[in-house]
Amino acid sequence: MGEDVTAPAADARDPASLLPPDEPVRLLSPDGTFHADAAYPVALSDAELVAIHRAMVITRRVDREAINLQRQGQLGVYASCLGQEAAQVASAWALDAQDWVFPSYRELGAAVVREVDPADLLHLFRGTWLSNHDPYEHRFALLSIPIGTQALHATGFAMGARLDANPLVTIVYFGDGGTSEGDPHEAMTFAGVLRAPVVFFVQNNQYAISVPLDQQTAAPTLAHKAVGYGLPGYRCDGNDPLATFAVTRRAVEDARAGHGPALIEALTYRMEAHTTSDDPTRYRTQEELEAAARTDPIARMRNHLRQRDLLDDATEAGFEQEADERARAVRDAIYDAPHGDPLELFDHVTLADRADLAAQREELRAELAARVAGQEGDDGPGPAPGAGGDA
Amino acid sequence: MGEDVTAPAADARDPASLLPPDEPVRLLSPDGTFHADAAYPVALSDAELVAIHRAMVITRRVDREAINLQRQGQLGVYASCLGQEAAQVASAWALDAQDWVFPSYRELGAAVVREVDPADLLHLFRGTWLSNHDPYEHRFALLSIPIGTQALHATGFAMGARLDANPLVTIVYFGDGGTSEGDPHEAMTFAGVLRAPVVFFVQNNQYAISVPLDQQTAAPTLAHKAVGYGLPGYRCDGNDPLATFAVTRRAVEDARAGHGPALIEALTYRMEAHTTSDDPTRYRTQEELEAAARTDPIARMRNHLRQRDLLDDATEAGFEQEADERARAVRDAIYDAPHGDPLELFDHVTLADRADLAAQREELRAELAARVAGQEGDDGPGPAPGAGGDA
Amino acid sequence: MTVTLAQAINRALTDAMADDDRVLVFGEDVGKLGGVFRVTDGLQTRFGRERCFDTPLAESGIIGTAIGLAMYGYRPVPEMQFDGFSYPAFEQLVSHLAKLRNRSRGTLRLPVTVRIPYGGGIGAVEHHSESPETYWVHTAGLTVVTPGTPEDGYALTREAIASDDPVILLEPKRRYWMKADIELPATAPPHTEAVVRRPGEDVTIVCYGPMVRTALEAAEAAEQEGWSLEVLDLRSLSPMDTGSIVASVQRTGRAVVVHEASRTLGMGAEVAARVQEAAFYHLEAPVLRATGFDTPYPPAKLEGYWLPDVDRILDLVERSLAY
Amino acid sequence: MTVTLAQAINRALTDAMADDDRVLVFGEDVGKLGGVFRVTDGLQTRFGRERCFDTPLAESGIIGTAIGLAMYGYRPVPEMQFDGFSYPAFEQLVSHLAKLRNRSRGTLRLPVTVRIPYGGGIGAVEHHSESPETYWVHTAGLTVVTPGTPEDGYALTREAIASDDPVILLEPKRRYWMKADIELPATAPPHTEAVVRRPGEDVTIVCYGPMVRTALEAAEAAEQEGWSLEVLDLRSLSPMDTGSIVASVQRTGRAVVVHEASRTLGMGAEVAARVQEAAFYHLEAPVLRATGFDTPYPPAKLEGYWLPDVDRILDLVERSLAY
Ligand SMILES: Cc1ncc(C[n+]2csc(CCOP(=O)(O)OP(=O)(O)O)c2C)c(N)n1
Ligand SMILES: Cc1ncc(C[n+]2csc(CCOP(=O)(O)OP(=O)(O)O)c2C)c(N)n1
Ligand SMILES: [Mg+2]
Ligand SMILES: [Mg+2]
Repeated sequence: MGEDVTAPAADARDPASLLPPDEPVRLLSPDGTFHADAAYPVALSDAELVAIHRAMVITRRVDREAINLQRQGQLGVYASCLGQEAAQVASAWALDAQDWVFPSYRELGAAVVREVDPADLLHLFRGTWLSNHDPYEHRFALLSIPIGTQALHATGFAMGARLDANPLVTIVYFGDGGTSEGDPHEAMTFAGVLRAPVVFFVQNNQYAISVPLDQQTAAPTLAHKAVGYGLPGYRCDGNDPLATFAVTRRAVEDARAGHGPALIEALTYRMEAHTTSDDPTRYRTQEELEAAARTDPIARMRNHLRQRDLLDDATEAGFEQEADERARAVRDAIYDAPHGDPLELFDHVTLADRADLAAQREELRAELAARVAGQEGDDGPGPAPGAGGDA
Repeated sequence: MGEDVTAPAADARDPASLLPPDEPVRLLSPDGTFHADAAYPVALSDAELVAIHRAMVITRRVDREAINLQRQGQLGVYASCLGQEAAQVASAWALDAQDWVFPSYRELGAAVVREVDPADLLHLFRGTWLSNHDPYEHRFALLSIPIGTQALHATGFAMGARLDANPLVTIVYFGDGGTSEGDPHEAMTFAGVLRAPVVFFVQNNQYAISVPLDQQTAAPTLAHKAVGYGLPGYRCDGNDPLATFAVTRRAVEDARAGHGPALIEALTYRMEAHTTSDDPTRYRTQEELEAAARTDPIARMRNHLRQRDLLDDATEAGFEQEADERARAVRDAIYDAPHGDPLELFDHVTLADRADLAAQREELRAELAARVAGQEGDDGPGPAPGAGGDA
Repeated sequence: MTVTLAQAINRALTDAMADDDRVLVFGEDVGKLGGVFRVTDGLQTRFGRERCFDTPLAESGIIGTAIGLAMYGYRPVPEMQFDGFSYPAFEQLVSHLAKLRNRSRGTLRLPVTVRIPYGGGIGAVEHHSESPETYWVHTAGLTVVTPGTPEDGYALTREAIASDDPVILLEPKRRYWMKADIELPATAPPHTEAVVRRPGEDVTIVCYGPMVRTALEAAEAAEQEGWSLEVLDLRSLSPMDTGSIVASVQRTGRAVVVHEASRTLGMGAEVAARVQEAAFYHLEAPVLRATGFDTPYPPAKLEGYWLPDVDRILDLVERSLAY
Repeated sequence: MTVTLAQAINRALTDAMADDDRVLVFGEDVGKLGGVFRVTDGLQTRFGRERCFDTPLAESGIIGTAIGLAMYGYRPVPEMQFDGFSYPAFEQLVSHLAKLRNRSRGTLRLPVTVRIPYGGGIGAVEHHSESPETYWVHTAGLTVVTPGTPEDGYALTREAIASDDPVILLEPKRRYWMKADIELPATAPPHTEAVVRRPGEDVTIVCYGPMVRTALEAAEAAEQEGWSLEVLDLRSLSPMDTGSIVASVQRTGRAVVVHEASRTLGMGAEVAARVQEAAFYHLEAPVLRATGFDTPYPPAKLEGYWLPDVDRILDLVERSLAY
């Protein structure tokens, strides 16, 4: 406390350094031409550039497969990342192996980078189980559906790493809509004060379901929110993989070096419906969609690699083929995948055995036994009874 | 939506205009000398200046009386506003009669301006009833204990006024600690988008109970949070009644004119314990307290009025006497004030009569009757049985 | 005419807005999109963006501003997009919406109708199939109603909006497409009265919301076993029409309560507690509970094993009759 | 030695932190101030600001970061300063803390102990006297315990922190200054076992937390009326030791449940439902409930009329015996 607490005191932190630049960082123009920016070096080898492209191609193909699977009744619902491949793949690429990703429900691209089997994620959308991958194996937390809540988990995890003097960084993904919820606000407050090494990565895809950005916030940009927490706010063209990588890398390295958390707003566009249940024709126009399509991140990266002679027809064909194979593997894993043992519902509620749950498990076991008895001659577990909108 | 949504587009709102000035607005130096600022005119007559002083003197006296009453066991607890009189009185003075105040639990000064009987507020702290004034009569909402929650009520109320084309403004008071909660964040988000005529008035009294500001946020200043909602952020010396008035008046008039909400950070200092239950010696030093005392708002205003010959000894003595009388009236209203009819507990739960509550009311009536029968000879309702930390 | 539950609620909102221009509908995606279930379809077109509007994505913000709007004099009808997304608004619902009338000694009236699509059975992902009624019913100051038929969808919605008390309107989302041949505007008894949907002699089935239809199916199936079930639709969970439950049980001597919510401290617990208090000597068997289990809501492919269905109800009826 | 409940919990926290440096204590004012009830007094001095720290004022933030810290490998012991201020954290508690283990098929362990001072009787202002146990007990995945004695204050706190499951530790704040002559570290049966605090023949009094002492006083007073009450302290509300309750009621034939929380869907409802299910033929009277009313918590001067006390318990004992 100073001598005169209400006096015009010199501020400890310089707010100017926290504000985002007037223009989002963009290193690749839509035709793929590279414009260097000394503040945002792109520390990527040629091989890595190509590998980022490959991951984006795979992401898009698997994403399309998921939509197909949903249309065929194999998934209950699916949230596509079409158009957001650069924002996700290039940001996740900026992490080191020990770093952790805290996704929302739309981060297929980040999952591909972390080598999480997409089929495991799709089990959630199919409803086979609530999740199906080991977060510790891939340092990729469970998909999080309640908007913005995972920002606090990423912050707590980063607080733990800092306490433990473990040089790991967490990145948390949420959307433009998510910035309105209380949890990301509290997360950035905690992270700022406790200097947790966490990067808040907002994919501003212009919509929260049907609600466009200008009905979500009156802020000049989402990155301007950072100053309110003492965080640097970055803004990048999220359909530019190089800009996204460079900006994220800078934030990740700063966090790892102990300089604290950061907020990144990546400008992108959700090309698909919010989820397969959504009807976007109710709230956006064909023209808008066509305009957005011209900013496509994969075309841009392809142009760039072609300009630099890093991508030839054979490699491209190879990626397409690999993507098809990955899609097929996902399809094989998901298609008609049977549900598991209903009795497992009682196995993970708590670690401790509970007599009350054991008794209820026994009730269900008896119901199942009665059912089997009633269905003699049937083979295999039938469809779950009573499910579906049976009205 | 623009043609190229991820392109470096010109921002609609100029963030520079939203950021607080480097130094808080201060018009009176601690010795009372006035320094004009063209951006913040002080539209107050001499009589009003004196009246503001009077309200501050009354506030301080009644505040001390409340502390005394608590010490004498007449109140369960009390949250003093000592040192914050200018922040509260001068900001409330900037409102018009039709405007609404949404207080936290510490706004005695604002209540005095709105002519709410302080004794009515103290009934809450005594525990006679949960509130005891009519918010519509004084346009002063109920005291709000859950931190920051009232920011949403003020915002919704202002949304209503705007919908109704009613030129009223709401002001909501919360503390530095309150800025960390989700609700004020959501309130500023809503207010920004819906252009609700609400002024968010943060009394930064440096502490949230024992937690100092630098453990509450890493923001350069609390006023910097405004830009994240597209609101102008103001900062003033909250112990300077003229600066506080001028800044608040500007925000209130802008809101009334349809220019939208604003956030004001008033720098002040909580001279007393957090509440009478608190022991501040555990977390702050005598030196700090003494330094803060030198910024006292009432001394400053007195010096100013004396310099301008607006306050003579007789007027001052008159204010002291009036303040004593007000304090005595509060004491008379509170001291040994009996609790009301316990059966009233069932009267306001819902407007509709409910059979279940009627039955429970009857249970309590029977209990009370049995008690009276058991206490024959006693006169009047005895102390509530079973209350108190009876361990 | 043939009306679905969703259409009936939509019509009730439309009529309420037409009758009283203080009625406002808002929430996430309720405006231009017409709600993710289209329950608010057409309201923005008809009544304008001032009276039916999309909010930022923040549930505490939605309920908190609804309270402020109500204090101003409006009659807000905010929506929580799904049951599981009412939880961020918990503090505003429980500490303010439920209590402000009492806190102000009756001065503040909060005619707020909180619409919450709830319950399972639609094959949804997690957090979209919750049955949160216990949280609201245990909270003093809230009125909690849930329609089990399209008529009630209309009538309870109108009644809730007309009420000067805050009402939680739980809409059984898996029944949105349930049809009835009715005329709108529909009338119905006040929410305070439970309704016998099917009279019977042997066992009283106490149910509400999505389980009304399931209970009726069970009653149908029971007939083949020679059991006569009385199906009582509570309609209002708070207040609960204890009198009607007790009257029925006094005749049948037996009761099975059916709900999707987890068993422990689900509505079945309260029904059982009240029935044994009020009809102790009439009971020929304990009040039994056909409910969801005390586990988190399961993944979609397993929800059919978790949710109470005709078989589970009949099992418990049989157990009850065996006493 | 003479130990208060607050001291016993403080000692348990101290010992747990000394034994395992992954145990972290944090919340509002728990550090330098030592907590508004001084339950965390001395922890920051002894273990440093890294292991016992003050957070910004945001309860969802406290629980949400506790979850992240637990995923990392710590054993967080976050505090909610008062019962009524756990509500802003509701979503993190219910949608994540309670469910993440299940959601991850057992991969994620969340050894988080959420300390919540709860209940009334201390003459506090609104929101500081809530009994929120129903909200947590109805939520699958949470373990909910509450000590009624200083021994249990120590033992249940240690057990909660040692558990790899999330535990809600409800601390009956009006009993913080209750004394016992015990040695620390104290031992006690595991939380899964209810404990008979006083054996009796005529009526079983089921109680927990702040009401254990009140129930014992009632049993004392009942003796003068010639009634022998058995006082059963549940200790854990989820899971609940139904077996011990049923065993006692099978002997006495009668039960009265006592809690501060509002009656409707309070713990008494679940106890009643289970007892009549499991001991139907043993019951000689309905299970009765001595509870707070279904109104918001009253102002301090009226709380004595609202809270269950010896008289209310004895009234219900008398009613029970009259069957
Ligand atoms: C707490 C909460 N409220 C509401 C929802 C329903 N919901 C799912 S996605 C969504 C919009 C999210 O928008 P945004 O944050 O921009 O992310 P995007 O879907 O665009 O990736 C909403 C409202 C939810 N999942 N969680
Ligand atoms: C939601 C909530 N959490 C915690 C509390 C307990 N509490 C009461 S006042 C306070 C500190 C508030 O600090 P600040 O916002 O700076 O306001 P001040 O008391 O300094 O005026 C706390 C933590 C509360 N009342 N509400
Ligand atoms: Mg979005
Ligand atoms: Mg403060």
